[in-house]
Amino acid sequence: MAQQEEHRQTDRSLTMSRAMVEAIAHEMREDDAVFYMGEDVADYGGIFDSTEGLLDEFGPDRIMDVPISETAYIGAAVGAAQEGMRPIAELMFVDFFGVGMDQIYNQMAKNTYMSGGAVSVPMVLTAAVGGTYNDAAQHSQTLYGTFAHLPGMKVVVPSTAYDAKGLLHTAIRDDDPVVYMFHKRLMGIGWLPAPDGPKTGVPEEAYTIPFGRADIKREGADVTVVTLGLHVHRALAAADSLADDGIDTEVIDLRTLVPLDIETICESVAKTGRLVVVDEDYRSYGLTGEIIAGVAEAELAALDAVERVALPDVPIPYARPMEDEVVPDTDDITAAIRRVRSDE
Amino acid sequence: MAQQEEHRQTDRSLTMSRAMVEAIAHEMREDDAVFYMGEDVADYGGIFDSTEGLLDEFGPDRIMDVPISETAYIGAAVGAAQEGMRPIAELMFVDFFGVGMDQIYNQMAKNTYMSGGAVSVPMVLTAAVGGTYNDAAQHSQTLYGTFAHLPGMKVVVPSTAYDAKGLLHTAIRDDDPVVYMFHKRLMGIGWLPAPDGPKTGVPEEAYTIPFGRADIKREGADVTVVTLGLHVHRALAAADSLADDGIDTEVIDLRTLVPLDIETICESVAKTGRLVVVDEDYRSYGLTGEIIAGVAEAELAALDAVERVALPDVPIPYARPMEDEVVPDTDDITAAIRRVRSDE
Amino acid sequence: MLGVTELQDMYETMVMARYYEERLQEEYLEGKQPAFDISAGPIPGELHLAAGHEASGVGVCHHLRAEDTVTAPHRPHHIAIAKGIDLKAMTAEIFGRETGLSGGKGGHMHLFDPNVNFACSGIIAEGCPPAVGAGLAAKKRNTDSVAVAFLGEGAIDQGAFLESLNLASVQNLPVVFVIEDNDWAISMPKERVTDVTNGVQRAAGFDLPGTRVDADDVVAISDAATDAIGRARDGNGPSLLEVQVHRRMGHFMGDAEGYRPDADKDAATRRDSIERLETKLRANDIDDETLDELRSRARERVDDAIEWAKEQPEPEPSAAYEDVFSSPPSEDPERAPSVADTGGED
Amino acid sequence: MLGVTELQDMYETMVMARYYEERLQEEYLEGKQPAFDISAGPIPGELHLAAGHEASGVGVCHHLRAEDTVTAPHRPHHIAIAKGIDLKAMTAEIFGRETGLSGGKGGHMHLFDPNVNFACSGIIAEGCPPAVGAGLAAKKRNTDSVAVAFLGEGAIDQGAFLESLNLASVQNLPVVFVIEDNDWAISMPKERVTDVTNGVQRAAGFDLPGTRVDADDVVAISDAATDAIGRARDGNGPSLLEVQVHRRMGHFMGDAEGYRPDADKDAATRRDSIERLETKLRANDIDDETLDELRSRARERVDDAIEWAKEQPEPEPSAAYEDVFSSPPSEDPERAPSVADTGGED
Ligand SMILES: Cc1ncc(C[n+]2csc(CCOP(=O)(O)OP(=O)(O)O)c2C)c(N)n1
Ligand SMILES: Cc1ncc(C[n+]2csc(CCOP(=O)(O)OP(=O)(O)O)c2C)c(N)n1
Ligand SMILES: [Mg+2]
Ligand SMILES: [Mg+2]
Repeated sequence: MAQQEEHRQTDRSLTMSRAMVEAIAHEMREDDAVFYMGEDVADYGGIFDSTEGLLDEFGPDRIMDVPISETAYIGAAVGAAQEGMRPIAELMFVDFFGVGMDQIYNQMAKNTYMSGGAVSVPMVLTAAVGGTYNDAAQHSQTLYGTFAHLPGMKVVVPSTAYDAKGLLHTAIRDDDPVVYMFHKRLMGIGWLPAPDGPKTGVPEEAYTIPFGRADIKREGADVTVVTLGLHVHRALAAADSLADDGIDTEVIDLRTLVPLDIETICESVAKTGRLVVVDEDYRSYGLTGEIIAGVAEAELAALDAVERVALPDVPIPYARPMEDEVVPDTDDITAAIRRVRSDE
Repeated sequence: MAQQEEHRQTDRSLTMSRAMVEAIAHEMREDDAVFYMGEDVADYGGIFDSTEGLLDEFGPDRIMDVPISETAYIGAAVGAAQEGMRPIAELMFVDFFGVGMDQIYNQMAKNTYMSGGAVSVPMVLTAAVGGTYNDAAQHSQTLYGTFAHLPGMKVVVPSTAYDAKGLLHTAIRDDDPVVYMFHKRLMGIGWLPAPDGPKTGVPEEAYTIPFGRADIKREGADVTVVTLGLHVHRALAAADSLADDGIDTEVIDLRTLVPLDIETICESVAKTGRLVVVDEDYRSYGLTGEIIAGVAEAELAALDAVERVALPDVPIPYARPMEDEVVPDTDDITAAIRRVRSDE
Repeated sequence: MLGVTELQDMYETMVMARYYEERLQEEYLEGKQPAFDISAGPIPGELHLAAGHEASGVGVCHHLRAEDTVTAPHRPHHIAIAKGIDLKAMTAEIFGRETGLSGGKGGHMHLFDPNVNFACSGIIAEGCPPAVGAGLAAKKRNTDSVAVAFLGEGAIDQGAFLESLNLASVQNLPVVFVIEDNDWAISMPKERVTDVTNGVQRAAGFDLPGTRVDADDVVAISDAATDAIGRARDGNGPSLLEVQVHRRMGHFMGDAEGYRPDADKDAATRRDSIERLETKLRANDIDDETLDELRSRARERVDDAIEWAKEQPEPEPSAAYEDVFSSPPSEDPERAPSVADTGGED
Repeated sequence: MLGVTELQDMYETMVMARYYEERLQEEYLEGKQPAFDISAGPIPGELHLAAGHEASGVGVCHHLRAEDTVTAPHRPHHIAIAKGIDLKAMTAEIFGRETGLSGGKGGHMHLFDPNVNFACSGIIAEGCPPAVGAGLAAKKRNTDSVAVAFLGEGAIDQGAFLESLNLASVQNLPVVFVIEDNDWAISMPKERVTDVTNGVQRAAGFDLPGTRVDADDVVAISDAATDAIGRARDGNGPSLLEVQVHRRMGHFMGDAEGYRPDADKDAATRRDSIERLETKLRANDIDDETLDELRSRARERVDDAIEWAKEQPEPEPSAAYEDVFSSPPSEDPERAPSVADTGGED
């Protein structure tokens, strides 16, 4: 809460990518053990501006370009982390997970447990996620559910510059492996214009945002919308448009999927009775199911209506009319909110 | 239905592995395009007896041992399938998915869609799944949710020899990529004794079981239990024990996760009002969430109580007391069934 | 040895491939004025153009038949064109239109033309294993088809490529791996990501013959490809071919190449395989008029394809739900639930 | 050159490693009588024993310090022992006991002893990248520690190994890759899965020095390891070492080895690195009494460890919920929901 106050008070606003770079730079200054590995992170500054400007300050040994060998360098991050370094390894697009998944899932995520806590793996795996710019089936996914399903990794998805910085400080300082998924459309990259929402006030000093605390981005009494990443902004737009019709929508930004703040969601549903879960990941066997099931377990009696708005179970198509069709937009959310209210 | 009748009438019973081998042999005799690739599938006959005896009949060109290069040989199966062959590629343990996931997910699953249907990928990826024999975190998972979440693959999980054979015939004949996950504990392998349930009557002739048809393994009026694989048998045992107490449990075996037969589940819940979902995969962001959410969407009013019984969100521990703790057993299911009835 | 007619064919295809990229660049960037917004303009998504790579696609694919399989990476157009892809349908696909090869579902990194057995995909080295699979299919069917996997020099450190070398080798499959070495993997020069001077040095460790063509010369590439493809066709197994090409444009459109020395950019432009071939053709007494004719024919095909593509309708939004499966699970309205017993013998 | 005291040390460790496997085999199989049921008996799960691999673990690890990192594959005991792992805690882990290295969570394929920087894991070649990471950490910290990744000859076709060779090479890291060639990958003889005669042939393609030791001879292995480890320690980069070992038992316990010719099994038993070293020791005037003493000390340690382990308590079932994270998400009872605004500038 206090942090959020501060954020309202600062008069400096940043794009999400600048906020992330600031967190990384701060942690690298404070701690020699922190370094960044990835493809095109040095001279290029990260395809999605994730390391822009860092090479100048920290040099190529700490802002390291690596071969296109995700298995090798992500696994190397695991090994370095186990030796007490604090690597940040970037997977350029989350869609590439399949070439490095064994290291991610069978080592990064499990070594702490398999060692009975004798070993820890303090690393961050960053990955760009999301569609909306016609990059088709191999470059547009979010895969939130895939990563959140597999135990051993904390999973973070910021939606604003303020959250992005605070959550990244927490992630780098965390002693466990953290998967930090940033949405390309939110970064504020020159060639990929961001909506207004993610550019927020950001304090210059370091601050952390605890994992497992959803953020109520908009309070409302009638309907609970649970979402994350880009869709926080689409949900807020839907909420705004419905306010004119007297529908008062609460928008909850999950911020972290593991740990999941199911309590905040349940409290909200206890109040509203109506739940809409909005996700850019595939519909089935993923995030929307988890949220609805979590609420059904804890608040079944309070739950009057439920809807999910998610990417249907199709790979992501290239052409605009089709991509627009499958990626949930504000109208889809608005319609779902109306539907859960339709029995009133 | 007719098939099931037949299965009741046959007087020959087989283990699940024999039933699978019979389906493979039949399809290989009928169609030259079918071949099997995997590690230790030739002389060894498959670590889990999945190809036992096939080398003798079909020789090493069709029962092919391959290097320990899952990416290369699973991707080769994709390429061969696109040329009209019908490969079956075996991933020895599903836990190894991470070394081949890019080929599985970005090619096998997506090429049909990305080509707008110009290309099809008629292959089967078989994989052994499941725990209960202390093989620890890297050799005991089911990962049902991981595979079912990603669109483009049909996902099959048999629980009996009868289903295993019929579903495998369907899988091999299907023009789409099918992930066929067989539970090690059900196979009837000499060194890994199976429970009685999976050994069923199996007709000698070929027969198919359509995908997307759950099977009600036990009819009941009071509680709906939805499950799959090994846990069908544990759920049936729980149902039997509760019958003495007058609790009449319906046990639904999903058989395929994609397509998912949500209708059969919803019809059952409309009758019972009480739902228990039992899964050997990790609890969060997976199968249990999907089933509960699917029912909540369609039958919220009918749903009086819901429980999930699944592997908690921990990697799978090695030592017996801990593995027994996390893998749901009959008592866990019994307790959950009682809990959903507790308000009566 | 190539006859002069073949050289003329190659010239025409190379000009076509080059002009194709130039025209796409124009269309792509025009739609992104004044500010570059990747989601604006007539061509959606990322665009990786292959200007400077022509000699590779043409020199190799010249020796292939329609039944031979080619897999290409994210920078595929020159290879697709050389393989004889349906140019109009490919262009419509790149423009995201309904009559595109994939009905607009795939886009420029996911071009599939089963008529000429061409496919490409966007993950580094991902096409190598399927090419091995195509080679396996050819061997199993006892045809003399071959498969060729193209990849960039940045892809030689990826498991999918390295494992494929071994699998093709141990199974003695008719596969040729072609490394297009343009010195760069996005912003990373090759010496930053590997210690070997050339990718072809990897071949011996997998018991494969390897050849490198150092000059961006379609005739030399064609000669080396004749050997490699011939070997594969004759049942003598896989090989690795590496060819020097040049990246005349940014990695993708919109790439300002801030990381790239001007001298390197200039050099890439100067070493022009098309001019080189032109000189050869002139030495073979091909006159200006003939060259002009070849060029205009090539350009005309490209202009026609682009014009045609731009007139094509966009797909219906609802088409997005089709083609997940070749045989979609049937929605059987009369379906009855299945009820079985389980357990023991019957 | 190794002094005779070192040879005696090595002998003792090799005897210990061999005897350890023999004793585990006994314990494991005894619990699985009369019918072999993998879930019965005092040792849970699969068990891959390394009898016949001793010269590799000992010859290499003899030159390592506690700070040096070792990653081992699914067949790890001989390496762990040679690296100086806590034998009792390792044994308790294998027996699935509370006082095991991982409190019973890991088991025989997942042994972690941070005191001697040892770890192993069950997926083929999976330990290679983390070893590269340990080398990277050493380089960044400017220590002279090295990292060694062990793998089987069946693992040389796996992307994780091949990519690691390149990454270690281009970063010039203090890493040694050790291939233990026992001719078999479960039931697959090496000529079935690769065309190269030996794994070490892969080295040149990654600009790495490679050495193969053809005889299962701990002295020769030790000499080769001295070079490789010394090179790494001196900042001269990674190398690849391949050593011939033998699989004296089945791939895992319960493997009837129906696929394996008797002659091959016999040969593996005859080529005994321990006897070979014994001969050397005798040639160095080590008498029977001393050898006996070394042997009994080794055996005693093993017997003690096994006896101790069997007395250890099993873990509580509830322990299964611990250690998913080093810093578990806190359950803060006073947590208030976070309420923020979003949007534009403030
Ligand atoms: C596995 C994977 N990692 C990273 C990328 C992102 N990426 C796309 S192209 C490229 C560089 C490829 O360089 P090269 O192979 O030399 O081909 P070029 O672009 O030079 O033609 C990278 C890193 C990817 N597509 N797949
Ligand atoms: C990626 C992967 N694929 C397959 C396996 C199954 N597997 C375990 S050990 C083994 C054979 C390993 O052979 P090798 O590397 O030679 O070691 P050895 O057992 O001979 O010591 C296989 C295939 C695995 N653990 N991981
Ligand atoms: Mg390149
Ligand atoms: Mg071996």
